[in-house]
Amino acid sequence: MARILFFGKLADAAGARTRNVALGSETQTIGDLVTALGRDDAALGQALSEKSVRYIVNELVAERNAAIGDEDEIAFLPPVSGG
Amino acid sequence: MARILFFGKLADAAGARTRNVALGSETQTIGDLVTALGRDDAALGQALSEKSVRYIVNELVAERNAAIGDEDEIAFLPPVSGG
Amino acid sequence: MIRVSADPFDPGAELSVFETRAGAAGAVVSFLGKVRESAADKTVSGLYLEHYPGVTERSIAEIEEQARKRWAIDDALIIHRVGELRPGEPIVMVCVAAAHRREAFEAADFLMDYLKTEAMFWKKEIREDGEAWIEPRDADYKDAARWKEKGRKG
Amino acid sequence: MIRVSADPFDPGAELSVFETRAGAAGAVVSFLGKVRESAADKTVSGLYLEHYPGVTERSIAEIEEQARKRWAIDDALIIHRVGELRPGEPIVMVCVAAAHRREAFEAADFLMDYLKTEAMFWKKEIREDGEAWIEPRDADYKDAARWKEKGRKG
Repeated sequence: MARILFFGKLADAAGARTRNVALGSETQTIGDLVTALGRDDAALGQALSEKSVRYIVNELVAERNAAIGDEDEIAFLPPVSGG
Repeated sequence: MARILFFGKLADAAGARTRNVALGSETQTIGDLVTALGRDDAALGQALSEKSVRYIVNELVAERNAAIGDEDEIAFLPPVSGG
Repeated sequence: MIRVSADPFDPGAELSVFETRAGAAGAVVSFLGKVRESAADKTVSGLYLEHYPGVTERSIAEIEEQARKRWAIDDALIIHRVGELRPGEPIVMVCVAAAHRREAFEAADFLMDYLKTEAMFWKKEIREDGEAWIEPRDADYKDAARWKEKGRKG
Repeated sequence: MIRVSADPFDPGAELSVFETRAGAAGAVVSFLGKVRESAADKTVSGLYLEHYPGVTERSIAEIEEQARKRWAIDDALIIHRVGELRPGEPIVMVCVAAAHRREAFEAADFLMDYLKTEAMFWKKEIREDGEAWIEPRDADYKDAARWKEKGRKG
Protein backbone atom coordinates (compact mmCIF):
# COMPACT_ATOMS: atom_id res chain seq x y z
CA MET A 1 0.00 0.00 0.00
CA ALA A 2 1.27 3.46 -0.90
CA ARG A 3 1.01 6.08 1.83
CA ILE A 4 -0.59 9.33 0.64
CA LEU A 5 -0.15 12.58 2.57
CA PHE A 6 -2.39 15.61 2.10
CA PHE A 7 -1.44 19.03 3.54
CA GLY A 8 -3.36 22.23 4.23
CA LYS A 9 -6.52 22.69 2.18
CA LEU A 10 -5.86 19.42 0.34
CA ALA A 11 -6.34 17.53 3.64
CA ASP A 12 -9.71 19.29 3.95
CA ALA A 13 -10.56 18.22 0.38
CA ALA A 14 -9.47 14.62 1.06
CA GLY A 15 -11.20 14.53 4.45
CA ALA A 16 -7.99 13.11 5.94
CA ARG A 17 -4.32 13.96 6.32
CA THR A 18 -3.14 10.49 5.31
CA ARG A 19 -4.55 7.62 3.31
CA ASN A 20 -3.16 4.18 2.51
CA VAL A 21 -3.94 3.19 -1.06
CA ALA A 22 -3.24 -0.02 -2.97
CA LEU A 23 -2.05 1.23 -6.35
CA GLY A 24 -3.63 -0.73 -9.20
CA SER A 25 -1.57 -1.74 -12.23
CA GLU A 26 -2.99 1.24 -14.14
CA THR A 27 -1.54 3.64 -11.50
CA GLN A 28 2.07 4.09 -12.62
CA THR A 29 2.61 7.83 -11.99
CA ILE A 30 1.43 10.66 -9.77
CA GLY A 31 -0.81 11.80 -12.62
CA ASP A 32 -2.42 8.33 -12.69
CA LEU A 33 -2.95 8.53 -8.91
CA VAL A 34 -4.69 11.90 -9.23
CA THR A 35 -6.94 10.40 -11.91
CA ALA A 36 -7.73 7.39 -9.70
CA LEU A 37 -8.50 9.54 -6.64
CA GLY A 38 -10.67 11.78 -8.83
CA ARG A 39 -12.78 8.83 -9.97
CA ASP A 40 -13.97 8.28 -6.38
CA ASP A 41 -14.15 11.98 -5.50
CA ALA A 42 -14.35 14.48 -8.35
CA ALA A 43 -13.81 17.51 -6.04
CA LEU A 44 -10.63 15.97 -4.64
CA GLY A 45 -9.42 15.13 -8.15
CA GLN A 46 -9.94 18.75 -9.17
CA ALA A 47 -8.20 20.10 -6.04
CA LEU A 48 -5.19 17.84 -6.68
CA SER A 49 -5.04 18.92 -10.33
CA GLU A 50 -4.62 22.65 -9.64
CA LYS A 51 -1.39 23.80 -11.18
CA SER A 52 -0.19 25.26 -7.86
CA VAL A 53 -0.07 21.76 -6.30
CA ARG A 54 3.41 20.30 -5.80
CA TYR A 55 4.37 16.66 -5.24
CA ILE A 56 6.86 14.92 -2.98
CA VAL A 57 7.74 11.22 -3.39
CA ASN A 58 9.73 9.64 -0.56
CA GLU A 59 10.63 13.09 0.75
CA LEU A 60 11.99 14.36 -2.57
CA VAL A 61 10.34 16.84 -4.93
CA ALA A 62 8.79 15.02 -7.90
CA GLU A 63 7.04 15.84 -11.18
CA ARG A 64 3.53 14.73 -12.14
CA ASN A 65 4.93 12.03 -14.41
CA ALA A 66 7.12 10.52 -11.63
CA ALA A 67 6.81 6.72 -11.29
CA ILE A 68 5.26 5.53 -8.02
CA GLY A 69 4.70 2.13 -6.40
CA ASP A 70 3.11 0.48 -3.38
CA GLU A 71 6.19 1.12 -1.18
CA ASP A 72 6.18 4.87 -1.70
CA GLU A 73 5.14 7.85 0.39
CA ILE A 74 3.48 10.41 -1.87
CA ALA A 75 2.64 13.90 -0.61
CA PHE A 76 0.40 16.54 -2.18
CA LEU A 77 1.31 20.11 -1.24
CA PRO A 78 -0.89 23.18 -1.81
CA PRO A 79 0.73 26.67 -1.91
CA VAL A 80 2.77 27.15 1.26
CA SER A 81 2.26 29.93 3.80
CA GLY A 82 4.89 30.07 6.50
CA GLY A 83 6.30 32.95 8.51
CA MET B 1 33.20 84.30 27.63
CA ALA B 2 32.13 82.00 24.81
CA ARG B 3 32.24 78.29 25.58
CA ILE B 4 34.02 76.26 22.92
CA LEU B 5 33.50 72.48 22.65
CA PHE B 6 35.85 70.19 20.74
CA PHE B 7 34.85 66.59 19.91
CA GLY B 8 36.79 63.50 18.85
CA LYS B 9 40.13 64.18 17.19
CA LEU B 10 39.55 67.95 17.46
CA ALA B 11 39.68 67.62 21.27
CA ASP B 12 43.05 65.90 20.84
CA ALA B 13 44.19 68.76 18.58
CA ALA B 14 42.96 71.39 21.08
CA GLY B 15 44.38 69.50 24.06
CA ALA B 16 41.02 69.94 25.80
CA ARG B 17 37.35 69.11 25.32
CA THR B 18 36.18 72.59 26.34
CA ARG B 19 37.70 76.04 26.44
CA ASN B 20 36.29 79.36 27.59
CA VAL B 21 37.36 82.17 25.29
CA ALA B 22 36.74 85.91 25.46
CA LEU B 23 35.88 86.82 21.88
CA GLY B 24 37.66 89.99 20.81
CA SER B 25 35.86 92.58 18.69
CA GLU B 26 37.55 91.17 15.59
CA THR B 27 35.91 87.75 16.23
CA GLN B 28 32.44 88.10 14.75
CA THR B 29 31.93 84.69 13.09
CA ILE B 30 32.97 81.05 13.43
CA GLY B 31 35.47 81.65 10.65
CA ASP B 32 37.01 84.51 12.68
CA LEU B 33 37.21 82.21 15.74
CA VAL B 34 39.06 79.55 13.72
CA THR B 35 41.51 82.24 12.56
CA ALA B 36 42.01 83.47 16.14
CA LEU B 37 42.56 79.94 17.50
CA GLY B 38 44.97 79.24 14.64
CA ARG B 39 47.10 82.27 15.55
CA ASP B 40 47.95 80.67 18.91
CA ASP B 41 48.17 77.12 17.57
CA ALA B 42 48.68 76.64 13.84
CA ALA B 43 48.01 72.88 13.99
CA LEU B 44 44.67 73.46 15.74
CA GLY B 45 43.77 76.14 13.22
CA GLN B 46 44.45 73.73 10.40
CA ALA B 47 42.48 70.88 12.04
CA LEU B 48 39.47 73.21 12.52
CA SER B 49 39.69 74.36 8.89
CA GLU B 50 39.30 70.92 7.34
CA LYS B 51 36.24 70.93 5.14
CA SER B 52 34.78 67.89 6.95
CA VAL B 53 34.44 69.91 10.18
CA ARG B 54 30.90 70.94 11.10
CA TYR B 55 29.79 73.64 13.52
CA ILE B 56 27.05 73.88 16.15
CA VAL B 57 26.13 77.19 17.80
CA ASN B 58 23.86 76.96 20.85
CA GLU B 59 22.92 73.41 19.91
CA LEU B 60 21.91 74.27 16.33
CA VAL B 61 23.82 73.48 13.14
CA ALA B 62 25.59 76.62 11.86
CA GLU B 63 27.66 77.73 8.87
CA ARG B 64 31.20 79.09 9.01
CA ASN B 65 29.94 82.64 8.56
CA ALA B 66 27.48 82.39 11.48
CA ALA B 67 27.66 85.33 13.92
CA ILE B 68 28.88 84.43 17.42
CA GLY B 69 29.20 86.29 20.72
CA ASP B 70 30.43 85.92 24.27
CA GLU B 71 27.19 84.24 25.45
CA ASP B 72 27.38 81.44 22.91
CA GLU B 73 28.31 77.77 23.05
CA ILE B 74 30.23 76.90 19.89
CA ALA B 75 31.03 73.27 19.05
CA PHE B 76 33.48 71.91 16.46
CA LEU B 77 32.57 68.46 15.14
CA PRO B 78 34.89 66.18 13.15
CA PRO B 79 33.36 63.39 10.97
CA VAL B 80 31.09 61.26 13.12
CA SER B 81 31.44 57.52 13.69
CA GLY B 82 28.60 55.97 15.61
CA GLY B 83 27.09 52.52 15.53
CA MET C 1 20.38 26.07 13.79
CA ILE C 2 16.85 25.20 12.70
CA ARG C 3 13.99 24.48 15.08
CA VAL C 4 10.42 23.66 14.04
CA SER C 5 8.31 23.05 17.11
CA ALA C 6 4.83 23.22 18.60
CA ASP C 7 6.36 24.69 21.78
CA PRO C 8 6.22 28.47 22.32
CA PHE C 9 9.55 30.30 22.29
CA ASP C 10 10.82 33.46 24.00
CA PRO C 11 12.31 35.88 21.43
CA GLY C 12 14.38 37.84 23.95
CA ALA C 13 15.89 34.68 25.43
CA GLU C 14 16.63 33.33 21.93
CA LEU C 15 18.40 36.56 20.88
CA SER C 16 20.36 36.49 24.13
CA VAL C 17 21.70 32.97 23.55
CA PHE C 18 22.36 33.67 19.86
CA GLU C 19 24.20 36.95 20.26
CA THR C 20 26.29 35.60 23.14
CA ARG C 21 27.33 32.62 21.03
CA ALA C 22 28.10 35.02 18.14
CA GLY C 23 30.82 36.58 20.32
CA ALA C 24 32.43 39.56 18.66
CA ALA C 25 30.66 39.24 15.29
CA GLY C 26 30.03 42.91 14.61
CA ALA C 27 26.40 42.69 13.48
CA VAL C 28 23.36 40.68 14.56
CA VAL C 29 20.01 41.13 12.80
CA SER C 30 16.86 39.47 14.07
CA PHE C 31 13.40 39.22 12.60
CA LEU C 32 10.43 38.25 14.72
CA GLY C 33 7.00 37.52 13.25
CA LYS C 34 3.94 37.44 15.49
CA VAL C 35 0.35 36.35 14.98
CA ARG C 36 -1.73 39.42 14.09
CA GLU C 37 -5.02 40.30 15.74
CA SER C 38 -6.82 40.94 12.49
CA ALA C 39 -6.70 40.06 8.80
CA ALA C 40 -8.80 41.49 5.97
CA ASP C 41 -10.59 43.61 8.63
CA LYS C 42 -11.73 40.50 10.48
CA THR C 43 -10.69 39.64 14.03
CA VAL C 44 -8.32 36.68 14.10
CA SER C 45 -8.79 34.43 17.12
CA GLY C 46 -5.98 32.04 16.23
CA LEU C 47 -3.81 30.27 13.70
CA TYR C 48 -3.23 26.62 12.96
CA LEU C 49 0.08 25.72 11.30
CA GLU C 50 1.22 22.42 9.92
CA HIS C 51 4.43 21.25 8.27
CA TYR C 52 5.93 18.11 6.71
CA PRO C 53 8.14 16.79 9.52
CA GLY C 54 11.68 16.09 8.37
CA VAL C 55 11.14 17.38 4.84
CA THR C 56 10.38 20.94 5.96
CA GLU C 57 13.45 21.08 8.23
CA ARG C 58 15.74 19.73 5.50
CA SER C 59 14.49 22.23 2.94
CA ILE C 60 15.11 25.08 5.41
CA ALA C 61 18.64 23.75 6.00
CA GLU C 62 19.20 23.92 2.24
CA ILE C 63 18.13 27.55 2.06
CA GLU C 64 20.34 28.38 5.03
CA GLU C 65 23.21 26.85 3.05
CA GLN C 66 22.32 29.11 0.10
CA ALA C 67 22.41 32.14 2.40
CA ARG C 68 25.80 31.09 3.78
CA LYS C 69 27.20 30.78 0.24
CA ARG C 70 25.79 34.11 -0.83
CA TRP C 71 26.72 36.25 2.19
CA ALA C 72 29.68 36.15 4.57
CA ILE C 73 27.67 35.23 7.65
CA ASP C 74 28.98 33.69 10.87
CA ASP C 75 25.84 32.08 12.24
CA ALA C 76 22.10 31.76 11.66
CA LEU C 77 19.11 30.67 13.72
CA ILE C 78 15.68 29.86 12.30
CA ILE C 79 12.78 29.05 14.63
CA HIS C 80 9.27 28.30 13.34
CA ARG C 81 6.19 27.42 15.36
CA VAL C 82 3.62 24.86 14.26
CA GLY C 83 0.32 23.81 15.81
CA GLU C 84 -2.17 26.19 17.39
CA LEU C 85 -1.19 29.81 18.00
CA ARG C 86 -3.02 32.79 19.42
CA PRO C 87 -2.77 36.49 18.44
CA GLY C 88 0.40 38.13 19.71
CA GLU C 89 2.32 34.85 19.95
CA PRO C 90 5.72 34.60 18.23
CA ILE C 91 5.43 32.44 15.12
CA VAL C 92 8.81 32.80 13.41
CA MET C 93 12.24 34.16 14.32
CA VAL C 94 15.35 34.50 12.17
CA CYS C 95 18.71 35.67 13.57
CA VAL C 96 21.85 36.25 11.51
CA ALA C 97 25.32 37.19 12.78
CA ALA C 98 27.97 38.63 10.46
CA ALA C 99 31.03 40.84 10.52
CA HIS C 100 29.17 43.68 8.77
CA ARG C 101 25.60 44.87 8.96
CA ARG C 102 24.76 44.75 5.23
CA GLU C 103 25.37 41.00 5.09
CA ALA C 104 23.35 40.42 8.27
CA PHE C 105 20.40 42.52 7.06
CA GLU C 106 20.30 40.97 3.58
CA ALA C 107 20.65 37.38 4.74
CA ALA C 108 17.87 37.78 7.33
CA ASP C 109 15.65 39.45 4.74
CA PHE C 110 16.38 36.65 2.23
CA LEU C 111 15.66 33.89 4.77
CA MET C 112 12.31 35.47 5.68
CA ASP C 113 11.29 35.83 2.02
CA TYR C 114 12.06 32.14 1.59
CA LEU C 115 10.12 31.13 4.70
CA LYS C 116 7.12 33.11 3.41
CA THR C 117 7.02 31.70 -0.13
CA GLU C 118 8.92 28.39 -0.28
CA ALA C 119 9.20 26.68 3.10
CA MET C 120 6.70 23.86 3.62
CA PHE C 121 4.30 25.35 6.13
CA TRP C 122 0.55 25.67 5.78
CA LYS C 123 -1.32 28.20 7.83
CA LYS C 124 -5.03 28.39 8.57
CA GLU C 125 -6.51 31.56 10.02
CA ILE C 126 -9.35 31.15 12.46
CA ARG C 127 -11.39 34.36 11.99
CA GLU C 128 -14.74 35.59 13.18
CA ASP C 129 -16.13 34.81 9.72
CA GLY C 130 -14.73 31.27 9.60
CA GLU C 131 -11.50 29.48 8.81
CA ALA C 132 -9.29 30.10 5.80
CA TRP C 133 -6.06 28.59 4.52
CA ILE C 134 -3.63 31.39 3.75
CA GLU C 135 -1.48 31.73 0.64
CA PRO C 136 1.43 34.16 0.13
CA ARG C 137 0.49 37.71 -0.88
CA ASP C 138 1.67 39.12 -4.22
CA ALA C 139 4.06 41.29 -2.18
CA ASP C 140 5.63 38.12 -0.73
CA TYR C 141 6.31 36.65 -4.18
CA LYS C 142 7.66 40.02 -5.34
CA ASP C 143 9.98 40.19 -2.33
CA ALA C 144 11.25 36.65 -2.96
CA ALA C 145 11.90 37.45 -6.64
CA ARG C 146 14.34 40.23 -5.66
CA TRP C 147 17.01 37.65 -4.83
CA LYS C 148 16.88 36.10 -8.29
CA GLU C 149 17.55 39.42 -10.00
CA LYS C 150 20.52 40.64 -8.05
CA GLY C 151 23.81 39.15 -6.98
CA ARG C 152 25.59 39.75 -3.75
CA LYS C 153 25.92 43.39 -2.84
CA GLY C 154 29.18 44.88 -1.50
CA MET D 1 12.41 55.61 22.50
CA ILE D 2 16.00 56.87 22.39
CA ARG D 3 18.63 56.04 25.01
CA VAL D 4 22.23 57.21 24.93
CA SER D 5 24.05 55.92 27.98
CA ALA D 6 27.39 54.85 29.41
CA ASP D 7 25.64 51.89 31.08
CA PRO D 8 25.82 48.46 29.42
CA PHE D 9 22.56 47.06 28.06
CA ASP D 10 21.25 43.52 27.59
CA PRO D 11 20.04 42.99 23.98
CA GLY D 12 17.82 40.02 24.78
CA ALA D 13 16.11 41.84 27.63
CA GLU D 14 15.64 44.95 25.46
CA LEU D 15 14.05 42.92 22.64
CA SER D 16 11.81 41.20 25.16
CA VAL D 17 10.43 44.48 26.54
CA PHE D 18 10.14 45.99 23.06
CA GLU D 19 8.33 43.09 21.38
CA THR D 20 5.97 42.64 24.33
CA ARG D 21 5.05 46.32 24.17
CA ALA D 22 4.59 45.98 20.39
CA GLY D 23 1.74 43.53 21.06
CA ALA D 24 0.37 42.05 17.87
CA ALA D 25 2.40 44.16 15.45
CA GLY D 26 3.20 41.48 12.89
CA ALA D 27 6.90 42.21 12.40
CA VAL D 28 9.78 43.18 14.68
CA VAL D 29 13.28 43.71 13.27
CA SER D 30 16.26 44.29 15.53
CA PHE D 31 19.84 45.22 14.76
CA LEU D 32 22.58 44.76 17.32
CA GLY D 33 26.10 46.09 16.80
CA LYS D 34 28.95 44.82 18.95
CA VAL D 35 32.54 45.90 19.45
CA ARG D 36 34.76 43.79 17.19
CA GLU D 37 37.91 42.05 18.32
CA SER D 38 40.01 43.29 15.45
CA ALA D 39 40.18 46.10 12.91
CA ALA D 40 42.54 46.46 9.95
CA ASP D 41 44.16 43.17 11.10
CA LYS D 42 45.05 44.65 14.48
CA THR D 43 43.67 43.40 17.78
CA VAL D 44 41.24 45.89 19.30
CA SER D 45 41.39 46.03 23.09
CA GLY D 46 38.60 48.57 23.45
CA LEU D 47 36.62 51.54 22.16
CA TYR D 48 36.00 54.98 23.56
CA LEU D 49 32.84 56.73 22.40
CA GLU D 50 31.74 60.29 23.03
CA HIS D 51 28.65 62.26 22.04
CA TYR D 52 27.22 65.78 22.39
CA PRO D 53 24.72 65.34 25.25
CA GLY D 54 21.27 66.67 24.38
CA VAL D 55 22.17 67.58 20.81
CA THR D 56 22.92 63.99 19.79
CA GLU D 57 19.67 62.66 21.30
CA ARG D 58 17.60 65.38 19.62
CA SER D 59 19.15 64.71 16.22
CA ILE D 60 18.38 60.99 16.60
CA ALA D 61 14.79 61.85 17.53
CA GLU D 62 14.55 63.83 14.29
CA ILE D 63 15.73 60.90 12.21
CA GLU D 64 13.30 58.61 13.99
CA GLU D 65 10.57 61.07 12.96
CA GLN D 66 11.78 60.82 9.35
CA ALA D 67 11.56 57.03 9.53
CA ARG D 68 8.05 57.22 10.96
CA LYS D 69 6.96 59.49 8.12
CA ARG D 70 8.52 57.30 5.49
CA TRP D 71 7.40 53.87 6.69
CA ALA D 72 4.25 52.69 8.45
CA ILE D 73 5.95 51.68 11.67
CA ASP D 74 4.33 51.18 15.06
CA ASP D 75 7.28 51.68 17.38
CA ALA D 76 11.04 52.16 17.40
CA LEU D 77 13.81 51.83 19.97
CA ILE D 78 17.34 53.20 19.55
CA ILE D 79 20.00 52.48 22.18
CA HIS D 80 23.59 53.72 21.84
CA ARG D 81 26.44 53.23 24.27
CA VAL D 82 29.04 55.90 25.03
CA GLY D 83 32.17 55.80 27.19
CA GLU D 84 34.56 52.89 27.35
CA LEU D 85 33.62 49.57 25.75
CA ARG D 86 35.41 46.26 25.41
CA PRO D 87 35.34 43.74 22.50
CA GLY D 88 32.10 41.76 22.34
CA GLU D 89 30.10 44.41 24.21
CA PRO D 90 26.86 45.67 22.63
CA ILE D 91 27.36 49.20 21.32
CA VAL D 92 24.15 49.96 19.42
CA MET D 93 20.70 48.42 19.10
CA VAL D 94 17.80 49.43 16.87
CA CYS D 95 14.37 47.76 17.08
CA VAL D 96 11.44 48.52 14.78
CA ALA D 97 7.90 47.12 14.99
CA ALA D 98 5.51 47.30 12.05
CA ALA D 99 2.51 45.52 10.57
CA HIS D 100 4.59 44.10 7.72
CA ARG D 101 8.17 42.91 7.52
CA ARG D 102 9.31 45.06 4.58
CA GLU D 103 8.60 48.27 6.52
CA ALA D 104 10.33 46.92 9.64
CA PHE D 105 13.44 45.78 7.73
CA GLU D 106 13.78 48.99 5.74
CA ALA D 107 13.24 51.34 8.66
CA ALA D 108 15.80 49.48 10.83
CA ASP D 109 18.29 49.49 7.94
CA PHE D 110 17.69 53.23 7.39
CA LEU D 111 18.12 54.08 11.08
CA MET D 112 21.41 52.16 11.25
CA ASP D 113 22.75 53.89 8.13
CA TYR D 114 21.94 57.21 9.76
CA LEU D 115 23.55 56.24 13.06
CA LYS D 116 26.72 55.26 11.17
CA THR D 117 27.09 58.39 9.05
CA GLU D 118 25.13 61.27 10.60
CA ALA D 119 24.51 60.80 14.32
CA MET D 120 26.87 62.77 16.55
CA PHE D 121 29.08 60.07 18.01
CA TRP D 122 32.86 59.91 17.87
CA LYS D 123 34.60 56.60 18.28
CA LYS D 124 38.22 55.93 19.13
CA GLU D 125 39.66 52.45 18.66
CA ILE D 126 42.28 51.34 21.16
CA ARG D 127 44.40 48.90 19.13
CA GLU D 128 47.67 47.10 19.72
CA ASP D 129 49.33 49.66 17.45
CA GLY D 130 47.88 52.72 19.20
CA GLU D 131 44.69 54.73 19.28
CA ALA D 132 42.78 55.95 16.26
CA TRP D 133 39.61 58.00 15.77
CA ILE D 134 37.35 56.19 13.34
CA GLU D 135 35.48 57.72 10.40
CA PRO D 136 32.71 56.08 8.35
CA ARG D 137 33.84 53.66 5.62
CA ASP D 138 32.99 54.42 1.97
CA ALA D 139 30.49 51.55 2.22
CA ASP D 140 28.72 53.40 5.05
CA TYR D 141 28.31 56.56 2.97
CA LYS D 142 27.14 54.47 0.01
CA ASP D 143 24.58 52.71 2.20
CA ALA D 144 23.27 56.01 3.55
CA ALA D 145 22.96 57.43 0.01
CA ARG D 146 20.53 54.63 -0.94
CA TRP D 147 17.72 56.36 0.95
CA LYS D 148 18.10 59.57 -1.02
CA GLU D 149 17.65 57.78 -4.34
CA LYS D 150 14.56 55.76 -3.65
CA GLY D 151 11.17 56.50 -2.19
CA ARG D 152 9.15 54.24 0.00
CA LYS D 153 8.80 50.74 -1.36
CA GLY D 154 5.48 48.83 -1.40
